[in-house]
Amino acid sequence: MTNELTTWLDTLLAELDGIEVRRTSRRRLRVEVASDALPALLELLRGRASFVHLSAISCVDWIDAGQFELVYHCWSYEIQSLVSVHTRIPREPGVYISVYDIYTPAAFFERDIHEMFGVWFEGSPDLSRFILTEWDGPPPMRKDFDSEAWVNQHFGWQDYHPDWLKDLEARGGGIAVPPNEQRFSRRTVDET
Amino acid sequence: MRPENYEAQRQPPSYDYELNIGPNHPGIEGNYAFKLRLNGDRVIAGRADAGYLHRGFEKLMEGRLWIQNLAITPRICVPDPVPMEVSYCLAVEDLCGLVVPERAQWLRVMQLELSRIAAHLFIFGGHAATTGMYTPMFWGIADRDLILDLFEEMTGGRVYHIYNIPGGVRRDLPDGFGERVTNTLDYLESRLPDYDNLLFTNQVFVHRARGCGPISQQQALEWGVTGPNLRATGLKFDVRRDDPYLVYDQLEFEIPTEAPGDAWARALVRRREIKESIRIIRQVVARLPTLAGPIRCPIPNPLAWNVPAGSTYTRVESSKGELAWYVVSDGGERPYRTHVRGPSQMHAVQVLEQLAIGCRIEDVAQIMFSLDACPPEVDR
Amino acid sequence: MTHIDQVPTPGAPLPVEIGVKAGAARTNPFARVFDELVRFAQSRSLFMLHYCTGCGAVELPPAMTSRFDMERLGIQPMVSPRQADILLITGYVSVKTLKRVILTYEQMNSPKYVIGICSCTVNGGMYWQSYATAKKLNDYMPVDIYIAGCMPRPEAVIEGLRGLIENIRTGRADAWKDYYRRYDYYLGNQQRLFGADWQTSTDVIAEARHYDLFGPATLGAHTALLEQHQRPLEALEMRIEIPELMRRRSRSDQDGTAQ
Amino acid sequence: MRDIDHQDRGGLLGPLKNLSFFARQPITEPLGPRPASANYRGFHLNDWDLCIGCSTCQKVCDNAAITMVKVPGLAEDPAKGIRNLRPAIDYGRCCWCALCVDLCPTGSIALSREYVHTCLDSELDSYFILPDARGIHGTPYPKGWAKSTDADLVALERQPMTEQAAAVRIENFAEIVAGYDANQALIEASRCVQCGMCHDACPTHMHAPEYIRAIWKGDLEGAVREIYRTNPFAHTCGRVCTHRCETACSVGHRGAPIAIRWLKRYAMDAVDHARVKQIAAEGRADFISGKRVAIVGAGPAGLTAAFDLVRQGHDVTVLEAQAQGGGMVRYGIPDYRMPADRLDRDLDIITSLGVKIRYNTRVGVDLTMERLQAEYDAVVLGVGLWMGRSTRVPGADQAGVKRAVDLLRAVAAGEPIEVPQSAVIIGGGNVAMDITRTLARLQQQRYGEVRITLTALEDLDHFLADADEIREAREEGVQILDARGPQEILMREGQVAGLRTWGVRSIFDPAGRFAPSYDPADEQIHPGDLVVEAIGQAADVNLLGEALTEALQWHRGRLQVDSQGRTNLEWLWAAGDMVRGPDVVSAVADGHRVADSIHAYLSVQEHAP
Amino acid sequence: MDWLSAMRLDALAAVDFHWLGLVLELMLMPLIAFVAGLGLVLMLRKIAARLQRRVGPPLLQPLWDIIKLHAKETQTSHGLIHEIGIVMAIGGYVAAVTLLPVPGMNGLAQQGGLIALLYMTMIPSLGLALGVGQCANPNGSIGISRALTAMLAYDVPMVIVIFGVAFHFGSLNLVHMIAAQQAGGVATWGMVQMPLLALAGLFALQGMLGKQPFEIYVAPAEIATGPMVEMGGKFLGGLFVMQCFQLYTGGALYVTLFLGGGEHWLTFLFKVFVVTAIPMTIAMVFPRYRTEDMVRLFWKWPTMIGLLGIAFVMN
Repeated sequence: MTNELTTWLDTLLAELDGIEVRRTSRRRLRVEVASDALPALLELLRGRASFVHLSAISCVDWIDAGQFELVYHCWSYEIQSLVSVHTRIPREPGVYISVYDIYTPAAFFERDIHEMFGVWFEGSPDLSRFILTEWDGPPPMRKDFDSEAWVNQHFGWQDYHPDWLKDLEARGGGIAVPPNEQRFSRRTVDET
Repeated sequence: MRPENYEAQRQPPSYDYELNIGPNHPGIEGNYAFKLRLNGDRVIAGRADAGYLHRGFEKLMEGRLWIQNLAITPRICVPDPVPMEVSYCLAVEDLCGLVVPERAQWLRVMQLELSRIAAHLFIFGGHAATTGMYTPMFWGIADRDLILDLFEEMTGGRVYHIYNIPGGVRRDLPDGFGERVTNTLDYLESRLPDYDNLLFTNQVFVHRARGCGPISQQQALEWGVTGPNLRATGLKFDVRRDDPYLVYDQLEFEIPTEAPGDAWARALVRRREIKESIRIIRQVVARLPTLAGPIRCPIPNPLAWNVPAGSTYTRVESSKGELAWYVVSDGGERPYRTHVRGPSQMHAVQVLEQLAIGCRIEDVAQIMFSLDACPPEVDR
Repeated sequence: MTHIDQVPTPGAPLPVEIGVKAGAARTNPFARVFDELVRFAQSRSLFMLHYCTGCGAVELPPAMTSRFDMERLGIQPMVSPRQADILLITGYVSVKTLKRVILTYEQMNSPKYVIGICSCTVNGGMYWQSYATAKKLNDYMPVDIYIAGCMPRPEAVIEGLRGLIENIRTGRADAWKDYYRRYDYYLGNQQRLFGADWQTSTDVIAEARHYDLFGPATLGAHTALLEQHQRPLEALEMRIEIPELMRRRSRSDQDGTAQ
Repeated sequence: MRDIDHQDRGGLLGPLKNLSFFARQPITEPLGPRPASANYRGFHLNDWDLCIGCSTCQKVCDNAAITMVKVPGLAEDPAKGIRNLRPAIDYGRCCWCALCVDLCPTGSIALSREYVHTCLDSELDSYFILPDARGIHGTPYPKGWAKSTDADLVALERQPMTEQAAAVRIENFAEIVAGYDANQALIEASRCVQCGMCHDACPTHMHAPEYIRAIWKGDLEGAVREIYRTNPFAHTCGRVCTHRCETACSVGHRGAPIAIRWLKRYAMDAVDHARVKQIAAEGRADFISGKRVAIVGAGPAGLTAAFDLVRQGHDVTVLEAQAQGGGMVRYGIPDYRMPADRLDRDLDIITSLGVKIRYNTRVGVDLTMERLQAEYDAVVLGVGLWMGRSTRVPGADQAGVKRAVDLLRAVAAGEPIEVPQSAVIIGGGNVAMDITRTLARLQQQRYGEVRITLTALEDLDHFLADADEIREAREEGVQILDARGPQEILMREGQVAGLRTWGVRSIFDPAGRFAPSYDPADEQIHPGDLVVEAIGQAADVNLLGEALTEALQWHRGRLQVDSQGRTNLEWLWAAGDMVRGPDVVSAVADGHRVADSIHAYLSVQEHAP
Repeated sequence: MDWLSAMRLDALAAVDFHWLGLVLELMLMPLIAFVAGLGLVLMLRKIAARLQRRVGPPLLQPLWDIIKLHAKETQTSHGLIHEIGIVMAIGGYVAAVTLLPVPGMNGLAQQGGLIALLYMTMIPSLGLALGVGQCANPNGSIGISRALTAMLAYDVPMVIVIFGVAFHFGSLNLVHMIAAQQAGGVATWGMVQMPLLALAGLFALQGMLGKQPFEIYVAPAEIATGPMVEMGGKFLGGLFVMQCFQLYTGGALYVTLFLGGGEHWLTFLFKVFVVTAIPMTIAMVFPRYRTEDMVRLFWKWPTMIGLLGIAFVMN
């Protein structure tokens, strides 16, 4: 059944430009497609290949390339296969077409991506604030938003000074390496 | 900036009015809000309002090492944390090409199914409580606690186990654990008739639940409904069987379905899933002694672990539905991007909004609980 | 949140002044016995607000239900802030939640107690890098007791509550007075996070005057800012876009009937 | 459990069956905490005796909850890799994931089964704890989650190094170890937990964590850059360093330490030589100071000082008595450990920066110290230890008794030597091993068999030589006899015929002085055509001349210098083995120290009116 | 008999005594009702605890709750009507309990009668409606509208039951009813004489006490405990006191109508506790109906049973 799918997708190549299909495992198919051909492809997937379930839309901010990658994960209950359709759109101005008229669940994901990445989806039913209703900073999931800097600007930290520490300080000891100096939980400067 | 304040409100005269359910409301599952426009008792429109539990997980994970993220993943869905852990580990294993030892896979299955039972017991109680019956909640949570005891022994933590690690699990079972699991399962099975008496054959409860928040199969597919809610509409689909992971293809279990897709059908599906999970765990307990060997494949030092560049989409079946991680690596020591797709992102928002329309105010809470919507999955 | 520059940085917490009128010992022996009785009743009857602010809330149902039965200690959940005595902050509070928490706290009737559970309420916990969560709970409201853990087990929660009960009985749990006496400090921190025009529906200053809880630090630069931005209470704006929802509904109905 | 159909209406009597619960006991647990499970992740415990303050827990903590606190009074020993730092944990951050436990190199951190801690707002300091073995409240609780082999995330196994087999390597002088390939190096580098114990232990404080990290990231040039921050003898130290870093390595407390030396070797070999030259030249001063420095001896110490001084813009001339540079590295270490071409690369890099080396120039013979003093602004003595010590047992002055250094130098210089059919070596240090194995190779090449006996005063557990050396020597067919004290060189027909030894009772007297006592009953004869003494070396200070020798201060036969390597004469410094004893990396460190001191001196001179 | 007639001679003294007794009754009966009510609340919570397999609250828990609530140092009032509403709520029940004949104290009951009592039991709901309306909390408003709907629903069977009972005894005076029932032992109890009416009365009692399946107006999961949502401090304390009286009133009324009242305090309280235990237990094993279901149910089964009962009674 899955072989049929690939051959069927191969025939799609004739119809749509810029499609690249790669099977990554038995039930996973990766499709790269130009951004203008994506709605048509999804229409075909849903309408003619029984991919009725839009599992998710993921957005990746490739800041160095100046692009957003949108990934549409579609599942077919009949073929039992997941097609991940990858497409890239320019980071500026970050506008794309909604697929809400093809997949209803897209409304949530598009709203979420709009909120977190600032991508505008033309034709999405509702792109109003949802999770970050009381946030007026930049879209936080963008790579150029520095969460930690924001936190340090807005919050203070506990200033512990327990007795044992006072005692150690009296004896010439005390804090030697604060946690921020050596940690692996943030991209360090040398990597960027 | 001014938050809601009913005290000062003077609504214009109208038969319609608006009502906030949540975030501080016992009829809402977790810290979540659902705004209703009502005419009398009837809901004209409902609007989900999330973000009270937003922590920016996906952002946080981009800043932490692959292994450091283990501690954070289970927090995404509190009542059923294990599928989060496992699916994240599956994603990392997929990217790295790690082969998980078989024993670890079976241990994971045991943990997943125990967690499923715990989550279902939890939601039973919640569902019953929304209809005004608190006894099942007290029972369910107390019985769930026995599973947490097992977790505590197995993983060292009651709720957040952090038991999985890419490549396997972190601890082998303590001695005699299989026997204790069997004892607990026996006890739970002996309790199920009590639940039937109290809840599932309770005429008033059946009356309340039947016909409440119905979803047709067509609608379910349209709205992206998954998990027990989808099975309650008659579609026999389970990621465990149809997109198998771990060793689910070696296990025998039924996939319970009900056709009508209402709250009652959803409750019944969960009820039977408990039974199936018990069956699966019994198979695992029987199988584990025959599986010697390591519980983790060798993995690099966590402080120096680059995951090969690529992306993967791993799905598991959580107690609430289809749970998936989209993980992208740029070849670095931290994920470039993680995206979690929780089943509740559909259930608690679109589906709930749709089902609320036209229902009675009495049923809103029941619909939400019967969908087993988990707000932290929405907020992340 | 854009107005941080306008908000003066709150100063260091002032020491709570001792010997304030309301807390002074009464000389009448009957009154003393009465006070003892009241304190005892207060310690033995605690209504806990049913508000799950964070993930620690998942250990509360076990603590409340049959296995660990909080009701043994006279603690039971209550659904409305008006009825509640205890505000349990179960873990992280997102900024959005924190606003509701503060509103809730101000709506509760004194004496009221705040319990900070989990790491997140103390120093940010594991979400310390997150832009979305508040880090130190005691910046925004006085906290009576903390329970360590991530998350604390039900037994630990119950131990913490027993500690609180003991503190109430001995008259040590009066952090709520601090909110009135140092309102300026707490308001300042709130303004720093929510913006200079932050205000709540409760007139804390008037309450402080009315209940004789006015302290030297009740008023300050931040309350001045509050008055400056004071505007009349306005009706809630909910913005439920019914046409859109109805459109979606009708669409799905069509699909349903088409089948 | 019977099935329930969706159409079942249920009943009203079923629920009433639960009235039977009136007769059943509650399941409520008694008030008070239950004991937690054996694996429980409760509050932290830290065994301070095991903890070495490596701060790995701090690095793996995802919540930045761990602060390293200096605790005065605790043991601190960089050479053993122990710091007096201990982790303090912020329970306002901790999430009890126990990654700190799993990655702790020593296994000192564990989590207890204690889980109750509450406090008032005013006592919030109690959330910041310094865990020790007693737990957070001082009440004893058993360990919960602790180090286990299942969960251990520290990679304890070292990447195996490919070596020539004993039968093969005995036939040649090619380097024994093959070096890591890229994959091995990557894996080995990934084991590092970046604690920096190696940095502290290294005499020259090499930035090992940084270059290991760079190797792991595939940034080999970055690794070379990090190496050249502190060590111009990179090829040399990548091969024959005494790797004190590995002794201190925190991973080595329970497993095999990171192969820091081999990683350095890998990085140096993997980067193109021309590129290394460019990297080494980075940061070189773009001006000429006009100061001249003379360095006597082109060994590691002298050339390191030369390297530093040249980079700082000074004019440096090195005077070397031998035909080639490298000092003891070239003439003391056999090729199978330190191939000459790699040493040539090191020298090439140093000379490429502008260091002038005048070979075959023996100070004291070809020119005098006084002249150097007159011509240069500063002079460094780095003449090394070239005079082998003698056991002074009867017969030790015979022609058939040789000093190891002399033999090694002769072999390295390519001078023909007479290969004995059988030989006895006295000494248990690395030099003894070198000469032993060199002779073994020569014997194998000449006679096809190895007949060498090595005797040493120390027992095997206290040998000064590396364990690897002993093992490899044995594999190559050398007989190693420990705890033997040489008594007499046996002669037959005017030729050396062997060595007579007694068993050693003890080496030091109760006061700790060197005073070996022997057991005459335990006498052995070791036949051999050649006896080689390898019991230590001394510096040849004849070059100084009498006047200078008089002017200088001496301490127990060694030239006395201050902490900067400066003698009591302001223009004269001394560095290297003659000051520190034989060790390449110490010599390098010494070279840096001296260079710094000289640079400071010259700068002051310049600014003086 | 002699001394009785002798006492009648001194009419003035008798009147004085009678008045004093009434005043004493007026003060004592609410107190007793309150104490018994505390016990009933405790029983309610203990029954819940037992069925939920846990220990439950300590003995004096209801008292501590009430003291604590009244000792709140800040109180949020929503205006005069709000306060009056609470006073009405408690006052209605206080008045009602004084009209209930209890062993040894039936002077006021003699004067009042069943209709007055029923009237008094309506007042709390109306008072609450007033007070809650003032709070302007939609949850409270929904709750109180539900409470009034519920009252409409359960009042139909209740009125039928009361009508039937009154018809049976031929009197609206509760003292007479008790006397009639106690005349022939258990056989003359209302429950035995009019089993159908007693059954319908049990339904009505369940509704009147607002217990599941008829708990629509509290409904925490739907409307956040409805009328109580804005009540805190002494207002909630007032409601807690009201609950004590409510439980006692419901139980005592049922005991009076169907279980022959109390021969003496021991049996009386025993009967009250047993009777109130029934709705409390049922409440723990059933969920709540929707409003319309509840109305439908009340107007159907208890009403029909009641009517049937009346038919039997009238025969």
